[in-house]
Amino acid sequence: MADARSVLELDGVSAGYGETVVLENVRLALGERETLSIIGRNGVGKSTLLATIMGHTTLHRGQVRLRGADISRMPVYGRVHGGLAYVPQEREIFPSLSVRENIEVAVQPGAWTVERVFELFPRLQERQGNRGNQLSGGEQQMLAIGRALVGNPSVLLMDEPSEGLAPVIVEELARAVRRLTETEVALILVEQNTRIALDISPRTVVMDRGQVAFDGASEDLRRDPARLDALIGVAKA
Amino acid sequence: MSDATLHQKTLTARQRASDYLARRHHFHWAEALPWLLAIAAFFVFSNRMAFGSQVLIMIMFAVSLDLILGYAGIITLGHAAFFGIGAYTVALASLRLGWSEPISGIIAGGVVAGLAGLVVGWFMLRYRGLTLLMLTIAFAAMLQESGNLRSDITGGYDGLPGLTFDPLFGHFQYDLYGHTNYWYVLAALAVVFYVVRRIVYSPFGQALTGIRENVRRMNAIGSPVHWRLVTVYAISAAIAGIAGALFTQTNAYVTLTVFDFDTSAKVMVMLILGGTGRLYGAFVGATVYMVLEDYLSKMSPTFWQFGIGLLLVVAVLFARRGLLGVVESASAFRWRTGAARRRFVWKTEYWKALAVAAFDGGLIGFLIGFAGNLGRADRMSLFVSAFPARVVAFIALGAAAGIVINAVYLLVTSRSAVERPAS
Amino acid sequence: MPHALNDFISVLFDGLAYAMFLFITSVGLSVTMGLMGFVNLAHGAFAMAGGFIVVSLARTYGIDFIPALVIASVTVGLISVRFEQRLYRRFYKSTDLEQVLLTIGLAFMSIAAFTYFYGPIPKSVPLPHWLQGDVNLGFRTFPTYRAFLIVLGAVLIAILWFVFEKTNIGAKIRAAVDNRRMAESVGINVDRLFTLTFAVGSGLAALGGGLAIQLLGLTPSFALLYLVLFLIVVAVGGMGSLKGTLLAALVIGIVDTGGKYLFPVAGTFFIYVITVAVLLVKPAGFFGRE
Amino acid sequence: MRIVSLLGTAALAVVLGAGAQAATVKVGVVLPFSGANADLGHQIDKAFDLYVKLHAKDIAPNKVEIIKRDEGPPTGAQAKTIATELITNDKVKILTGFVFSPSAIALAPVVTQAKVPMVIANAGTAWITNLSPYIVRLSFSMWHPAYPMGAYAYNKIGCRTVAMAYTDFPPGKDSTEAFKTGFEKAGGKIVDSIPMGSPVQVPDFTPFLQKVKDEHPDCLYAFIPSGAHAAGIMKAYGELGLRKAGIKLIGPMDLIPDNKLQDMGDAAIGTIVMGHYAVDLDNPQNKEFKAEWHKAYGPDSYPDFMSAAGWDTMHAIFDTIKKLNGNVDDGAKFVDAMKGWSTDGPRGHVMIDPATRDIVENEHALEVYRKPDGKLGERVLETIKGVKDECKVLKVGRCGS
Repeated sequence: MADARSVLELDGVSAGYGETVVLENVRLALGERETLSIIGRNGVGKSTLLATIMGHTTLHRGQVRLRGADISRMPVYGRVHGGLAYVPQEREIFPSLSVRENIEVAVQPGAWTVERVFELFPRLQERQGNRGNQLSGGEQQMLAIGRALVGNPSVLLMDEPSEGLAPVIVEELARAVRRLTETEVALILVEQNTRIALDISPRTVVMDRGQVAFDGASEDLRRDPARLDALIGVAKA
Repeated sequence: MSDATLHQKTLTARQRASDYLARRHHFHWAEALPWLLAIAAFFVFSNRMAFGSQVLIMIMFAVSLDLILGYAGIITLGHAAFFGIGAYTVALASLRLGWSEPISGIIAGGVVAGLAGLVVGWFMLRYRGLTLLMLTIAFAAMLQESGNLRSDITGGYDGLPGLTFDPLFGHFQYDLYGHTNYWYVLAALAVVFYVVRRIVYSPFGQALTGIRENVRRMNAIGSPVHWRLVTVYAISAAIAGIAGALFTQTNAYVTLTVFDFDTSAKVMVMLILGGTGRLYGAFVGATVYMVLEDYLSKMSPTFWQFGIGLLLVVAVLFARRGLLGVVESASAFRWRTGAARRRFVWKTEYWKALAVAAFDGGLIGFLIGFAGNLGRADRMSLFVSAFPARVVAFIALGAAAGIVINAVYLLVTSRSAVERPAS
Repeated sequence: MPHALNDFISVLFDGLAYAMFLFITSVGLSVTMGLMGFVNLAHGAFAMAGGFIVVSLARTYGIDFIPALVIASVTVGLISVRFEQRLYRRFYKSTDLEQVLLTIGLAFMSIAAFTYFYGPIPKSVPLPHWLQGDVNLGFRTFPTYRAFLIVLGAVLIAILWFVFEKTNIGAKIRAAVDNRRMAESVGINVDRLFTLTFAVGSGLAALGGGLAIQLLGLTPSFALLYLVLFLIVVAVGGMGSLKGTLLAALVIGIVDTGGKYLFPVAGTFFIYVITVAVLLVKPAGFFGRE
Repeated sequence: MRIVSLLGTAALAVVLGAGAQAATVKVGVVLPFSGANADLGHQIDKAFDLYVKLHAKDIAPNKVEIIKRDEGPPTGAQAKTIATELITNDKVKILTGFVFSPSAIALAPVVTQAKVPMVIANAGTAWITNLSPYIVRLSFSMWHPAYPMGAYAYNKIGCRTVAMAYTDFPPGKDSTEAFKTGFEKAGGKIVDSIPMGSPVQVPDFTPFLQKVKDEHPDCLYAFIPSGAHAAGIMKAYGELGLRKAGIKLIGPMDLIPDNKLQDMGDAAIGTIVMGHYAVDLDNPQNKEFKAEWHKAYGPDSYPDFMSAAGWDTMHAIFDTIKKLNGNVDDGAKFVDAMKGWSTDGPRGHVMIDPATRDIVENEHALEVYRKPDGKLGERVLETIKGVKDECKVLKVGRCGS
């Protein structure tokens, strides 16, 4: 799948925190404008995968390539300038910045501007003067996405955007994310909510114990719930 | 999982842990080394035992700090408070109460300082980091200020002179050469050290290390974090108090300056220099620091601080875990094999690094030469006339020094890179 | 004028001037510790370097006090960049203890080096005429130099506040203080930001050192002598908070002055009482993050 | 040639030391060379060095070997350790220096036990000389200038009311106590006594002096350690315009050490202190001392009251070595030989009181003025001859024991 048109490639990546190895020999390629969901049980390394792409972990082996260029040793901010953007699991809004400032600090030249983010999330515009720490969970999530977008990335990494949010808000967010899939940006979505994940992206990756257990069409999984259950191990019992 | 099995499981875990501790508690032959050296020092430097006693006292003080800093992760810059409390306890007991028996004196010093540690610790140890650091500084400073306020009792900055203590065991007089004192302090240090060693390798000591590593988890598993910290703080305070008491007894004199920030800072620097959390780090750090300070201040009474500062900077650049850390990694060190040696190539990065080092060295040299002229000359003419030759010389010297230092640094760091498991 | 009111004005005025000195000198330390998590005990050495450069410029070259102050701050700011890039940067991820050892080592070295070049005698610097004497504000007179300190402090605070609160670079600094990892994840070059703020902080410290010549006197031991005072201001204000540092400087400055004026017997006791009181109630300082 | 000069200097010594070899006398010098008070140590050290350099020939064929050690902070502990080592390890026969009183106090029992004379070149707490029969002091006690200043301030300067401000440590308390005793005896009234913090840090003096300004006494008597504190208090005094407000600044000579005087500027003009030395003192010995000093240390370096005492200290040590012809092993004999020693030095006539082993010297009332060449100078208003340590005469507090 690693053809010349991939925007992001992971080549035999082993990574973790310090000496600990979480990811082992992960291979993954993401095409231009493609949307990809990553699902799997808790603690199998989904978030670590995103963190590794961003450069927050220790890379023990392998390469991360962005548009063919090796970025394995590039500092985090360099990767952002190169076209990555990150929406972390905990949102990590800057509490002492206003909503507008939260977005402004991330601006890189390109199509996405502060105003365009406000169009996507009108609610943020209403609260633009508020401090980051005065927002509700849903608003924080919108802000985190907006903050990532103004970096005008070619690849957007989203870590469990629906986590801990009310169903109504989740729906609203899912709509927004769907709108994003129609834009220029390629998207990697780590998602607990399998239904949303399979729904949003045509391609899905299932991870298990630090490795890629499945990489293929979402449709296949949707049609074969037994296989899906086997893959994500469903710890319902 | 039923309660019973859970209970059983914890029991076995506890059993295993205590077995492990017991094994670690066995004395390693190398542990006799510092004591043998201390005894040997007596015979080699028998004229210098006044200084020797002071080194031993600082070792004890540093050990007390290691207990809380190295094992419990409590950062304090006010440990002189307890040193001072111990020091004043024996001084005032001797002067005002006529209680001049030395051994009961240091016990009293330890008890009073320990009680103070208990009370103060109970208040302060809810806090961590910079907050705790400032609280400890403030406590020592407030003690000093109140001491000065009541200089009728404490003697203020002129101190309490003319303290006399009974002969040791009613028999050994204190000689001018400090021989009695040296044995006395060494024996006290051995006893204190034995106790500290027991504490560190006990389950209590392990719990402390757990707190240092992860407070939140220890809180979560229901460990009585606060009380444990207060307890160890009180023990540490008591030992610092004993060291202070010995300080007063060996000097037969004490002033309020024992509470100085400098005292606290110095002992902390000694400990970090030697290596925290490893018991003997205090021995190495205090000895190296004090001997070097003594040596340098003899060589240059005015500028010796430069050497000490350089030692600290170099130590932290090259010996990340303190001087004792160097010894430990040296004992585990295998010289590079031929293959590894071949892998060390002079990459362009190294040349670049050396060029930068030369630039920085030159810059520093220039600054020194330049500042030298500014500071020394009060007249322009001298500056102008001496400028070129002197400054150029300093630039060259600085650049050369920069290259040498950086080359050494590169060699050392690249070696450790080679040591890492090959990919 | 009633006696009590006069006392009050005296304390307020002198305290304010002292507070401004404390603020200017400590704010860099606060940002360094808050932003980089770096315990820079050599901060006082940068201040001292600034003071001595002012002395050299004013006495050897006859440059006026004010331009000398500016040159000294800029010079120290620039030199500090090299320190940060070459030495400090290696230790951002180290433990506090290693940072303490490194920076206290540097402070020791600076004390010996400055003693070598300048000698241990306290230095003074000629003030321009307009900074000497009193200003008459109608109801009473005030020493001009102190009034100058207050005005200068106010101007600097206004500038810093504007940069910190109203500009993009200020927002980026605050973002990096809040959450370094995330700041990098939105494309902020935190390393460069560190270098910049470190340089500004050291430059301000150098300015403080220059101003201190007239206030406290200047000897090579300055590098460590007032360190505890600066640390107190940082801790009471809250690391990395501009307004916290300001408030702490004001409280410490005025309380210390008032204490000395009204109850000289208690000496510097008041500073420590305030420190303990504030920290017991607000462990992270006035505006620090818990 | 050498024998001739020897004969000329001490005939008795030749007789006594007929069989004796030329001795090298080890002298331990303990002074603060580093730390906040390093400049005090250097002022004395320079005088020592100068004297040794110029007068080494006086004691030929004997020689002195100077061993310098850093006195460290005023804790007493470090000084005690290193001085003990000077005795036990380096085998010095004479200890000298000692800027800080705690150092001298801590060491007193040691020199008693070791029977080594300790010749104090500065430490000024009055009762120090009572602590050991081996202590001789060439400098001063706090009472030397402060007590006569009391009467002088009332009678000659016209101070009716005085506020006292002092650094809050024993010398400060000593000095104000002595001044108060003298001043109240003369009929004056002390309106306030303000402690100004510990000697550890130089504080911002403004609040203290603002308080004095608001109290409006005739005079302000200030005692501070003569290092950075002196520079600091003078700045605050000038800045607050106390002189304009009619409050005269008086004190012991620590207030205007000569090597910092030029930096003090206009604020210092009109200050009147009591002291045993000023650079401008007009006597032939001082002129020579000053000339040699400038020759050795440059025209911008000035000796001060500490240097003058240091010079006399080394002078006394040399004279005594000469007198004993290098046989200095017996400390008690050395001290005995020093008792009653007198000379005309830079300070004028000084003598060691055989009863107290403390100095007897002249005290001068000195006023700071601007000299015709634009520099600041001190002129002698009045000289009080042969002042003893009144603390011991009056048996005040610990001085009585």
